[in-house]
Amino acid sequence: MNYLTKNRRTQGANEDMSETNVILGVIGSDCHAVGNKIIDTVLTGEGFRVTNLGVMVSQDEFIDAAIEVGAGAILVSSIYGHGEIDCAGFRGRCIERGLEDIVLYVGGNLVIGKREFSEVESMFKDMGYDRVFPPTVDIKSVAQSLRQDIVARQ
Amino acid sequence: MNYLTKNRRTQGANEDMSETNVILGVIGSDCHAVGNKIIDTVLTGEGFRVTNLGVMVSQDEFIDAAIEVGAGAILVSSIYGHGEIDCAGFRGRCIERGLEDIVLYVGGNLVIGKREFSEVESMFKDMGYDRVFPPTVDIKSVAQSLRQDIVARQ
Amino acid sequence: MQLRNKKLDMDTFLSERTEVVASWVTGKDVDFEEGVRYQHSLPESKRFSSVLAAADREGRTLRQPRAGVALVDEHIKLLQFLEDACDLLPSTIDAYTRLNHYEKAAEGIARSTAAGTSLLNGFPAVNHGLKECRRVVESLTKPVQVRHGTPDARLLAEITLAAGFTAYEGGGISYNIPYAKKVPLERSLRHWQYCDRLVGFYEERGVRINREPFGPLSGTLVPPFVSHCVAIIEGLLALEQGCKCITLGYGQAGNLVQDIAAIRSLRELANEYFQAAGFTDYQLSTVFHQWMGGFPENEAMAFSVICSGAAAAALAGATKVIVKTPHEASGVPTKEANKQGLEATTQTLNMVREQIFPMSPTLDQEIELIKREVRCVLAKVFELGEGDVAIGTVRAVAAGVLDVPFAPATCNAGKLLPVRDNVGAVRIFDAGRVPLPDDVLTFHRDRVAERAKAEKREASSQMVVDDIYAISKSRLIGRPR
Amino acid sequence: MQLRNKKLDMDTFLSERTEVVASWVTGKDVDFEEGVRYQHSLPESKRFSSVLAAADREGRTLRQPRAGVALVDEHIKLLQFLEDACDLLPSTIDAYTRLNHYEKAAEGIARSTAAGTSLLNGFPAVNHGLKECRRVVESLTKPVQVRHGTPDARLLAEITLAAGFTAYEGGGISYNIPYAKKVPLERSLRHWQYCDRLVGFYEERGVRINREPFGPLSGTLVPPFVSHCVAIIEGLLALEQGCKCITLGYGQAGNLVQDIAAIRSLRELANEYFQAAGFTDYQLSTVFHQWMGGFPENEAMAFSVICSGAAAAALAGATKVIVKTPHEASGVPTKEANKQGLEATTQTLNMVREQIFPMSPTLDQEIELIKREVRCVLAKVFELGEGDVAIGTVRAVAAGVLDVPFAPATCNAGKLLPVRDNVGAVRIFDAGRVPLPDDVLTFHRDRVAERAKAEKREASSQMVVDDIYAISKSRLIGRPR
Repeated sequence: MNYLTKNRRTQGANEDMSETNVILGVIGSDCHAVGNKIIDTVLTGEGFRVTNLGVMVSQDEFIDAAIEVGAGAILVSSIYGHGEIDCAGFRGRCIERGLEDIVLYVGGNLVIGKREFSEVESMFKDMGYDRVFPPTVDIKSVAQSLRQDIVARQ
Repeated sequence: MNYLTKNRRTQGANEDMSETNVILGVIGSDCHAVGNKIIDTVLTGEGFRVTNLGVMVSQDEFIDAAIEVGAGAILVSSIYGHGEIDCAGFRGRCIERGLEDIVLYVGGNLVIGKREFSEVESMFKDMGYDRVFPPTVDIKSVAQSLRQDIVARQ
Repeated sequence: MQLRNKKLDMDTFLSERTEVVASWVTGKDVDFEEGVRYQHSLPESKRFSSVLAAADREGRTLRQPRAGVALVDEHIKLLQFLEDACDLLPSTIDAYTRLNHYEKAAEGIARSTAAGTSLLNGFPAVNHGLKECRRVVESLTKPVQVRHGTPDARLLAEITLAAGFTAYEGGGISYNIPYAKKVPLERSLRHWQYCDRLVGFYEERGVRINREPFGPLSGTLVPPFVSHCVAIIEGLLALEQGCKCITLGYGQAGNLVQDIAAIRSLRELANEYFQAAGFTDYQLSTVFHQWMGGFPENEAMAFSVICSGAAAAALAGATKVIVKTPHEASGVPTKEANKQGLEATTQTLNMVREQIFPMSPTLDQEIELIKREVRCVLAKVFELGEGDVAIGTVRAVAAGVLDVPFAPATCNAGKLLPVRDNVGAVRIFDAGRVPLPDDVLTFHRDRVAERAKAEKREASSQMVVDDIYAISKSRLIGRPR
Repeated sequence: MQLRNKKLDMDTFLSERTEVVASWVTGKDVDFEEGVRYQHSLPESKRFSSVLAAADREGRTLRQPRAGVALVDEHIKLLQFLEDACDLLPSTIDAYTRLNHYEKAAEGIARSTAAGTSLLNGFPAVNHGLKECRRVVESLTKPVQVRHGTPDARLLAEITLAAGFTAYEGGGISYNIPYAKKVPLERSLRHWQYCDRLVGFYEERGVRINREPFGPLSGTLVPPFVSHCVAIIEGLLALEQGCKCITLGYGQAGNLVQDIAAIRSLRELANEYFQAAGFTDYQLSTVFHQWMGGFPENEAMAFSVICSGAAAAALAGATKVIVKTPHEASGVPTKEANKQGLEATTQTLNMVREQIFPMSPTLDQEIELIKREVRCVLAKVFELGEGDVAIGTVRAVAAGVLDVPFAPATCNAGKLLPVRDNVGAVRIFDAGRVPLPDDVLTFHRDRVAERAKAEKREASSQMVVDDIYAISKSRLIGRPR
């Protein structure tokens, strides 16, 4: 399933970042695959080395992959509304398993129902996520924050 | 322009009311003609003797007609939003000209903008209208109230 | 004044002009030459005709709201709020100004100032005068049209055109019969010759002003041929006075095939008649009005009516669409509701604009039907006018040859009675005195009979009343329940 | 267990059943005979198949929302709130139940109770069990369907069918490839044979349960022939197990002609294949899903997308339409937003249902194209299965002959790449290993090339990505700006 990555690295590649590993996946029992493929394509195009775990990824699968490739960040997607359950305790689990400083992003339709994004953002920041994104976020701007946050943590 | 009245008195005619004169018209500089024609048809069908002044009727034209035919009620429509200006002082004018007891109804889109109907209703009741109707009112139910109110005033 | 379809000569125009500008105090500020200079100073992006021409080239449908409030600053804020969501701006004029009741408009302004909210249903441009109108034009980046409903719109035209408005809606028939009660048709036609001539003078000085006869008329089950006849006549009258940029309009009937056929036939017929009258140097475009009849109160349902009109406009290939709002059933909308109507329309246009409604025998038949009806009626208009379309119009309306359903004007016969057929197209139930050929009348009768049979009732005026309220009650066709 | 398309025999079914009902504690309450009696006690008005049959006779399009929350009382309130605005009710099952994670669903119920609001994206029917599910059915007056996305939906079927739900969505392909990551296709097909056989047992006892394969698949630019192939295969598999009432689905693509051609060809093709397989005694209907891809955040714009789907459903003559809400971009909607989607849909259906989209060469061509594509692919499926459509399906998916774009399942090739053409129809950019004839591939290539030329860029994966997000960004076609 590589057609969307055909054009990878053709534009906007940032050589400084080419060695920066990030883990990407859709958490929990969520099967929304389309956005995941697109995020992969864009971040790869922006010069990240993306390990894409696809859909239905558990917290431990994210952490296993991050340890394996020495990732600077984990990007968690949740589209189906169970984010409040699936994403809880992730920061604690990262710390338990030795990833104290890893950058942790989360984005998507994180809760059931239409709520003010600012409210959702606070809730997930309180859970220990560094940044929280709505489903409409421009992925290139995510890439920019990601670069800065990873550098700042190192 | 009598096609809409072809079927008059064929149904629902109430003989008790057949001698009850009412005045109908669209007040002010309002040219909305369609609803006016329909109200005429329905009230006539319900047994009222309707003097329909059509669109763009002044307060004095309503009163002149009411005096001329000895009407029991004046039904004022306003669709274009200027009701607040056009309808003010009508009750006072009726009293001045000797129509102390005439039933005064008003209906339509009476104000500019979408406002709570209850608020609009109070405003127009304060102006001295006996009943106030939204544009969606069922004309047959208006006819029913009209009957009761005219009898009560006599 | 004797009405004829002939370009007004300069002397007649100028002597009339003296009266017009003296008819209200703000008239004295208008200087035609200075108005021409001001119009020339406007950028191309604020010129209606240029934006229309570009859209026509690209096959795009432009979005235009209706909007107008009593006070200038509030009016500017309203239009600025809508500007990003549309392509063309309006200034909808209040109902008092439309009847030249400038004193009442003044009272409305005063009461609105006192109330802190608009108590008028539009922008009283004449009362505000030249400078304040220019402030409106200068506060915006898109072209602005005057939209109203004024039988005698001469002073309004003088003020707004000198103030930099670049389009002017209306016409001697379309702003009389649906908007007035007792204005003689000769008089409104003559007054609109003045407006058209004024636009012609601007044109001669290199300033193109768009002219748009009001298409939907009474907005209530108007058969396409009726509004097409009026549109073409008003186009011919405007061209005669030197207007060069004409937008002809049509109000959504609700049956998609009929609506597409209407816009396509309108453009073709207009070119046919304009060219037959010897006009070749003109710019023609079309406007599709979203449903002009009663709306559902429920806003979700109102969005559906709005979107159906937007889709029909795009599939028909209209140059612009006039947009309704989810508050339509409640009268004048809030600015937020106004913008929502534009947003829903934008999404629909963007999802439909590249699509092509296929040609088919059914669509062809509908186009040909409208063309035959229009040609029949217009032939009679020309015959009655002994070749003069202005005179013919007055006589045709008096004779019920031109007949607008559900209009308030007493000069209008009101004998023509439309009704929907079994697929929702607007057909003729009673032709009154409109001279249509027997086979056309038979076609309409058969279609109406088909519906009557399906509904197991006779076609009657009750069926017509049911149709009038159907859309506001969430149906296209007013079937018994 | 070896997969074959053959009716499961009673022994196999019953021994499997013992395991199924033991897989979660609520399973033990299910008694098939008692379930049959309960189903027989339901009035006709609560039976999905009867309501569908009446609509099909009358040519009406029925409205069905999606809706499901964690707790029973709240779920009942939600459905009661929507009941007046629709014809058919759903119970959308939560994502944990879909993966048989009943412990997680239990946690979700507990946390929802504590939070006082649903933290699950659907109704966990298995956890609530038979009696609570019956309470749902008994609180409503309209038929209720189970809508989910469950590869192994055997226990869910046992509980909900015994509880009086009268329709069951899903299938071995359509509830695996778009919904699961690593479930082998053989396994999900086999599990759905169980569900279909259970429905068949009810049918044999005089209880008709509607079965609906999930039409839209990944909901992302799925060419009609792809979902049609899956729908027809799942229809054949269901018929084999004794199901008699089949609703085949299709998700709106956005081009009106293509959408109409899709629904019309779907019905014709299904009858063709069902009858060729020897089935004659079945009840067929169609379902049109309003746009399943990304929605605009702006609610006015979302209404436009909803209405475009409603109009296409009615013009296509679908038996029912699955309705979106203005909150779609934000995930699970409030009940008010859910109702608004239904209201906008109602208005559109009522304004379009009597209208006829004319037959035309363009529409004919589109119908014939879809039919040729489906026949090519299904011929290969039967060939690979040596006449057995279940075996053929497993092999065809493994070979990339059946290929669903943008699906999460690893068993799916994901080589087929769709893209819109210049009028917005979904065409094939890269056919992957799908065996289409050269002239069909040339047709697609030419259409895509036409668009590429108009956009002055090469067709590429970027164009595909642009198309995926186009509607949420207020365009049908993802053109460069």
